[in-house]
Amino acid sequence: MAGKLDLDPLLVARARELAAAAGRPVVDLARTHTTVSVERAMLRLFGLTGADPDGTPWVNRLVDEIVAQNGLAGGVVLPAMHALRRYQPLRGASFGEGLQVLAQKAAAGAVSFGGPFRGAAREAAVRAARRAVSKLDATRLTREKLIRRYGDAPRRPWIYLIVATGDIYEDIPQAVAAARAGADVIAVIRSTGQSLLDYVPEGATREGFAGTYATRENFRLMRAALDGVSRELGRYVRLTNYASGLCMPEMAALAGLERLDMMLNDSMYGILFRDINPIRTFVDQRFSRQIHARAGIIINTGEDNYLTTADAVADAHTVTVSQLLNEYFAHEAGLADGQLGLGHAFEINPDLPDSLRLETAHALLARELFPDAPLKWMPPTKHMTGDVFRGNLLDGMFNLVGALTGQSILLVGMMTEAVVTPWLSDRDIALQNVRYVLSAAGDMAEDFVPAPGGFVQQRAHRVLGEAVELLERIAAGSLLGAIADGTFGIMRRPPDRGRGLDGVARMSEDYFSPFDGLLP
Amino acid sequence: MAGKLDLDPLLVARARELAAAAGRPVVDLARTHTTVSVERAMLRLFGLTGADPDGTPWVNRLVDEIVAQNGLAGGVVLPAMHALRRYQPLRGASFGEGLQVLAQKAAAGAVSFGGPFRGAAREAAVRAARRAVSKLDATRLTREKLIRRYGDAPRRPWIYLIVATGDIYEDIPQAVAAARAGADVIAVIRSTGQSLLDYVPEGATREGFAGTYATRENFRLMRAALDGVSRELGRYVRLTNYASGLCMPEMAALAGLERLDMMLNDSMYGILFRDINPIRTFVDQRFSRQIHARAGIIINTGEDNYLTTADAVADAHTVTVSQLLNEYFAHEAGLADGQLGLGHAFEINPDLPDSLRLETAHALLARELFPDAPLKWMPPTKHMTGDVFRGNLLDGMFNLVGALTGQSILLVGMMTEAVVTPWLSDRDIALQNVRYVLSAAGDMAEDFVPAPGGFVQQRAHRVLGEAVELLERIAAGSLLGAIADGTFGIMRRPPDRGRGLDGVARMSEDYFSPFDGLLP
Amino acid sequence: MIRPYGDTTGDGMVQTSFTLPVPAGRRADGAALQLAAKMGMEPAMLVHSRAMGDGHTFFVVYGRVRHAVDLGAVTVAERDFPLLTATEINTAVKRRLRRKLAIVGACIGTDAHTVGIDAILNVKGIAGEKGLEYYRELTVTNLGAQVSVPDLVEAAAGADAVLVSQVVTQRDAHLHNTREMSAAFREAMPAHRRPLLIVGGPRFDEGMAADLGVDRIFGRGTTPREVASYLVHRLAGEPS
Amino acid sequence: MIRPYGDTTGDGMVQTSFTLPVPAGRRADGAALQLAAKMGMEPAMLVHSRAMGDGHTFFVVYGRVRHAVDLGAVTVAERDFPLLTATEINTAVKRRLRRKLAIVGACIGTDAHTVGIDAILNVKGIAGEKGLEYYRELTVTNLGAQVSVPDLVEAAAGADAVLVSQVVTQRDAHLHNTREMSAAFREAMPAHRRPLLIVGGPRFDEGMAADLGVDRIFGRGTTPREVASYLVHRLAGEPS
Ligand code: B12
Ligand code: B12
Ligand SMILES: Cc1ncc(COP(=O)(O)O)c(C=O)c1O
Ligand SMILES: Cc1ncc(COP(=O)(O)O)c(C=O)c1O
Repeated sequence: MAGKLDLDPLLVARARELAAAAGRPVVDLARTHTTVSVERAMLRLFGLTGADPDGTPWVNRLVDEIVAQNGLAGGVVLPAMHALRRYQPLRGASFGEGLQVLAQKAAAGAVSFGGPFRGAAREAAVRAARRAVSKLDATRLTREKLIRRYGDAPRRPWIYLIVATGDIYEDIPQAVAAARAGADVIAVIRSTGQSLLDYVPEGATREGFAGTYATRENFRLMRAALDGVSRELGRYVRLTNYASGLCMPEMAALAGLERLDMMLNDSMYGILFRDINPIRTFVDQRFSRQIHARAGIIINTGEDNYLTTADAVADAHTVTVSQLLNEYFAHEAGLADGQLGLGHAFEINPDLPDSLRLETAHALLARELFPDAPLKWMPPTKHMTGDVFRGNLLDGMFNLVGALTGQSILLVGMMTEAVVTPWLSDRDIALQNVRYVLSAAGDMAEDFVPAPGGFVQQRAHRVLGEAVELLERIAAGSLLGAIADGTFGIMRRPPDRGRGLDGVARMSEDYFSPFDGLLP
Repeated sequence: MAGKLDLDPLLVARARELAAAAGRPVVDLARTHTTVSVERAMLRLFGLTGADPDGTPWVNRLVDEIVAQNGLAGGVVLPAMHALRRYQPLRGASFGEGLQVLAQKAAAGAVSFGGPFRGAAREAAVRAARRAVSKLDATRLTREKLIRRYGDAPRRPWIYLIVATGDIYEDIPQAVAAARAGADVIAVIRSTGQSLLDYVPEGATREGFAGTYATRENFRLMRAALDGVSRELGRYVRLTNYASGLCMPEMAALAGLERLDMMLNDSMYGILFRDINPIRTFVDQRFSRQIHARAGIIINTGEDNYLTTADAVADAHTVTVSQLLNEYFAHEAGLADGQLGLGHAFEINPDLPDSLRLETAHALLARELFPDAPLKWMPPTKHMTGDVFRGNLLDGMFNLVGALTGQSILLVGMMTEAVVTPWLSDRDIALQNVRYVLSAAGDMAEDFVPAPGGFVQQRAHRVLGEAVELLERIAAGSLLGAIADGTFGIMRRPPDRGRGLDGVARMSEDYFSPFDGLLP
Repeated sequence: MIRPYGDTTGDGMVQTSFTLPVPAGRRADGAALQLAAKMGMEPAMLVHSRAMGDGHTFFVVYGRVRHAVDLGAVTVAERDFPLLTATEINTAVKRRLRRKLAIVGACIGTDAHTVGIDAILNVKGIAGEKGLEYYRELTVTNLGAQVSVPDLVEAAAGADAVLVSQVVTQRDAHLHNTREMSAAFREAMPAHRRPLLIVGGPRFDEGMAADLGVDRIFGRGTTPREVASYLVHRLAGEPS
Repeated sequence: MIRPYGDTTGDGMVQTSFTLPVPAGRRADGAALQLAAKMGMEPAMLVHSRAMGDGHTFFVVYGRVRHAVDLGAVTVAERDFPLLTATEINTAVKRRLRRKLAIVGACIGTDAHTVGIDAILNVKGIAGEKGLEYYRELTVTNLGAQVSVPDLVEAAAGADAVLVSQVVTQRDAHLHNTREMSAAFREAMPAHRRPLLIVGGPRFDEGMAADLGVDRIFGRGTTPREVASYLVHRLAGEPS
């Protein structure tokens, strides 16, 4: 694959250096701050489950109480472990059940979380973290075993399909049907509002707009159903959800425990498209990625989204910049190249002359910049219209560019993109489209050889050049400043605004995370 | 363009030699035979128009009477000219009107066509033929002038659209709409039964199945409408019909007189798909092509049709063989390379792996074998189904292959191919498809470079190799024998069977054609 | 009773598209919604409208249709005869008829689409099944394309069954030709000597046999074995 | 009265596609034809049916629909106000209102699709037209996405007009949110102090304004100038 664009390796190296320079201050921020969701994620990893009768999860009740008493800066783990020793539950109860009893008592105002916290609490926390990490490891090993047992997706790109009925019990049969029809990855879309909830709902859910809630139980139900169909098909079908929004780290934890295989997890999506506070996001993001790294989960980044608000040609380089930043943050959090489902999309206005060549140039640039990453190639959405006949055609050209440029994960486009969340038949028509194009094109990438110095190479060089320039400006200033200025997706998001800032704290001197050293 | 396939020039030369060897006996046959339609075509060129009250054209009445009296072997021109001198019409009447009076009298049994035919008849014939040829020349010059005045199609491929309502007065507004929407060429489809009629109907017609009749008046009406829209659009819109069926030479004559710009005119289509006698066809074909040559009309050959009855992969080489034969016959009849709209089609079963690469190999083979011919690239029909969404996608891939391989005339595919003759909206959707793909792909042919020795080159070499082998067998035997054996389109058509054989005669010693030496 | 399914059971969602002979604009959109309402779509979402020239507009409409399908009332041209194997077919003809079955096939009128009838008749067959010529006990005469009705009636004298194909449907050509053909047979011979009349083609409604005066209609996707089984069923009775 | 147009005036031809929750087969095909008949298609040609899993079948049907459209009875949300230029708009506000018009915009509920409302409000605009911010005499506050109704009501105190966008329509989210919003305004302030309520989004039926309790609905393809002209029409009277 490499080399079709004749990219300058020095420029590529320079781009990576600049991305690191731009990202480093943000990593420092993340290393020195914690959030309510990071703390809740730890308790979830410790095994604390369930919710109060109003549906507020016990992790929220417990963290809220500790924060009310102690503030957030010291973290919740030591106070919780310290208190736990005093509120032991019944014999034979699990550690998680113990935590739940603690949370219940705390919620009733019956627990005081004062310190000092001695070595015993610290040791208990580290033991609990070790157990948590081995649960993540076990899940990862189960995945690897099942892939060996059932077999893996037969080819690249993996075929990635969405279900979005708003009811887990409609989603499940549709996901199973999609798998039977050839999907390698099922993404369960969650309700429009979930990312702004500062808690993870509990239990199986049958409501939501344009998707139902991401809950641990829904994860479990769907994964079990996909295990069933994987066995039937002799091919391990992957499951995806979102580690995004105000509960990003908790989502990652639940995904790691319930064997989700990929998670949408972008470093800036929540900031730009959900107006979540930038610092909250970067802190949450780092911990969520550490969990993904350990759990062997592939992340999917969200550069496609920029092209729905910004222009896919004029701002193509912002995609490249964001990919490089996502790569830097991911590596820093311990993710391997094979886990970097960096995103990009076929969003150029189809009325633009040469759009197909521009798309191939962009897609190939991503491919050659990140040769070992399982790139996620996303279909046209912005320029889809109610003309569904045209829609199916655009999706076909998208599939073709995916084949010509060796993409890894193909998010299947739907002809009804501009109309409704996908119908059963839309998915079937879309899959037929993918199957036809991939099979018909075969190894046509072999015949796709951009002319040296020609249109495609020139375009790729130009985008890379613009990306380096932009990175230079960002590194000279700051990433937070660039985000505030509307660099990405034309959304202006200053660091002191946005949702969830009140759930962030600078770590105090005595802050303690039992996962330090355990997670990458 | 040339050279992407690295074809062996010696093998290509050999293929042409073999095609000539296979075709030569058939040309000899054509040179030594005449048909009722060839004779009628001459009279039409002389200006004989109109029909009797039952709708039988006067050319038929006159030719039938002469043949009844004299037989066909001597031709009808001398007897007619001879008789004409005796049955002069009113002063001031045109030559054509004189012929019409003659025909009327002959039909009434009032004319004896006995000879001997003296020099005067011969001279009158040659003068009439000269006038005829200058009419063809004038029409050709008008076309050239109008193209200069209005401008030509802005790009290759020309966009070729069909109208087929079965009513000339519905066809006209649809054709005009299609032109406005971007069509460069309008083909008016004729009724299913017309090719088996041994006469050309008269006047404007509003009937027919899946098309209305090809008549001189319909030609005129449509050409006038297209001239109007050409002026409006500043782009000369071409008109196409069929020189095919039992009246092939007459159709060519009418096309030459009414300024049609292209004609479907294949050397074997009528034999294979209408069960017209092979000898009748080859004789008619030669004269029709001589007229096309002079009139500056581009012929469109029908190799696409073979792939609807035979397999597009297994029998791909029969397309190449037929193209070489069509080229030989065309050159022999005086057509220039720029008039050879050799046909081929995107008819590979889309379920076949690599179908797109196979299609590109085939399309590129035609392109490189006939670099100066305005190749006509035809859309999927056989594997189209009632799934119109899939249909629009297949048509898109067809358009793309057309762009990648530099085709010259693009017959626009319709998503409803398997359902109905095109609706207004089908044409609009199809044109949007073409416009999108051609514009989006731009100069992508530049990036399409079959790997040396790779799949595409290998496939093209193999098809050419098989074509040469088949030509060797045909040249060793005979073309008529090969046709009888079902070589083309799996249709077996022996030379002594099929319609229209009774209208063929071997020329007698005293056969005289006034067009000898005038037409190429 | 069932309803169309978009993405949830019972949601009743359908898609439709059509052209109206009105210039594009708000009035055209309103006209499209009126038509959708008459088709039973409510609410209807007009998701696409596009001018085609000055006088026509094309629309795509999505929406919930109020109709439900009564599965009990579905009229199906169910196969009312057993599907036999080639051996069973040959044996049945041989045992019960004691002579070969004579079959004449053609594409009539000006229709020249022979691929369909050839798929049924020629040895090559279709969909992995051999055509009727392959059956030892059937004698097949395939007259080919564009056969006129009088020629067909003449050629069919003495045949057990006549198989006619019609692919072109514009202006109901297939229906006209079929009616003309069945009338000609009724005219030419008494009912008891008339061969079994079978027509086929991709756009026939299989329920129209009586209306067209034929014994049976076969639609898209027909396979030779179905036809052979039907012939046995009608001409050689059921195997006991 | 006009009819759909396939390839001939009056032919009434339409295309439709849908899924039925029945296993593929002849019965499913019959069910599809029954539905097509209920939609008024006759004759209907079932041109495609395809199994999707064990329990569902997808169909494409073409055919003549018996309905005609009565153009006289078409209900059009015609623009009942004049379309003004930017200068006319500014002048009208200045002359007749003698103060700037205050406009508050938001995407309410959990809907985060701001591109549509931004196209109307931001200077950048859409389709070559500048957004409302560009108008000198309009003061625009764009609250952005996912604004709760109480927050909107608070922010809208004193505004002349509230512009709300709703793009997500699944389970009628847009209708619920709009009703909630208009109810909250009715609750919070007396009718004469209530700002003009305008909603927009690509899937609204523009005829539903009264039903949803708002003053006006703008659908797909709306341009800023239309909205500004409407505001002038309603808030600053017609120019004399
Ligand atoms: C191949 C083809 C041709 C070939 C035919 C070659 C040949 N020797 O048959 C050629 C290129 C010559 C041709 C020409 C024309 N064609 Co054509 N052609 C087609 C095409 C692409 C495929 C048809 C086919 O072969 N199907 C495959 C066979 C196996 O399927 P089938 O016919 O449905 O048969 C099955 C069943 O229906 C059934 N069956 C059929 N007959 C019978 C009979 C019996 C007794 C039984 C039991 C069963 C049975 O069993 C078969 C096996 O399952 C279709 C488009 C399409 N994709 O359908 C257009 C199509 C049929 N053609 C069409 C037209 C209009 C023409 C022309 C008339 C155009 C013109 N004016 O020039 C010409 C002239 C032909 C004429 N005089 O009839 C139209 C018909 C429109 C309509 N609905 O009226 C179509 C639909 C294309 C279009 N959308 O315009 N065509
Ligand atoms: C861009 C986009 C996004 C972007 C939004 C970025 C942003 N900041 O706005 C991103 C990527 C973030 C996104 C996310 C999601 N999206 Co989205 N998205 C789209 C997309 C591709 C284009 C929408 C758009 O920008 N159109 C362009 C604008 C200019 O058009 P418009 O909105 O119609 O606005 C015009 C008119 O309607 C009118 N108008 C609109 N509002 C107003 C208001 C007033 C007052 C007035 C006067 C006029 C007016 O004027 C505008 C200019 O003409 C559509 C698909 C499509 N092609 O339509 C899906 C789509 C809208 N999204 C959809 C969904 C489901 C989502 C998600 C909920 C998926 C999920 N569960 O994760 C998420 C979450 C978003 C959320 N919480 O709401 C669905 C909605 C399905 C439905 N009908 O219910 C769609 C249709 C895609 C699909 N088929 O699934 N999306
Ligand atoms: C990277 C990323 N994260 C998250 C989401 C989903 O949004 P939410 O977090 O609002 O559920 C998307 C939507 O496509 C996305 O691209
Ligand atoms: C080369 C050629 N000639 C003629 C025809 C038309 O047939 P007919 O002569 O029956 O009108 C076709 C049909 O596509 C064709 O391809």
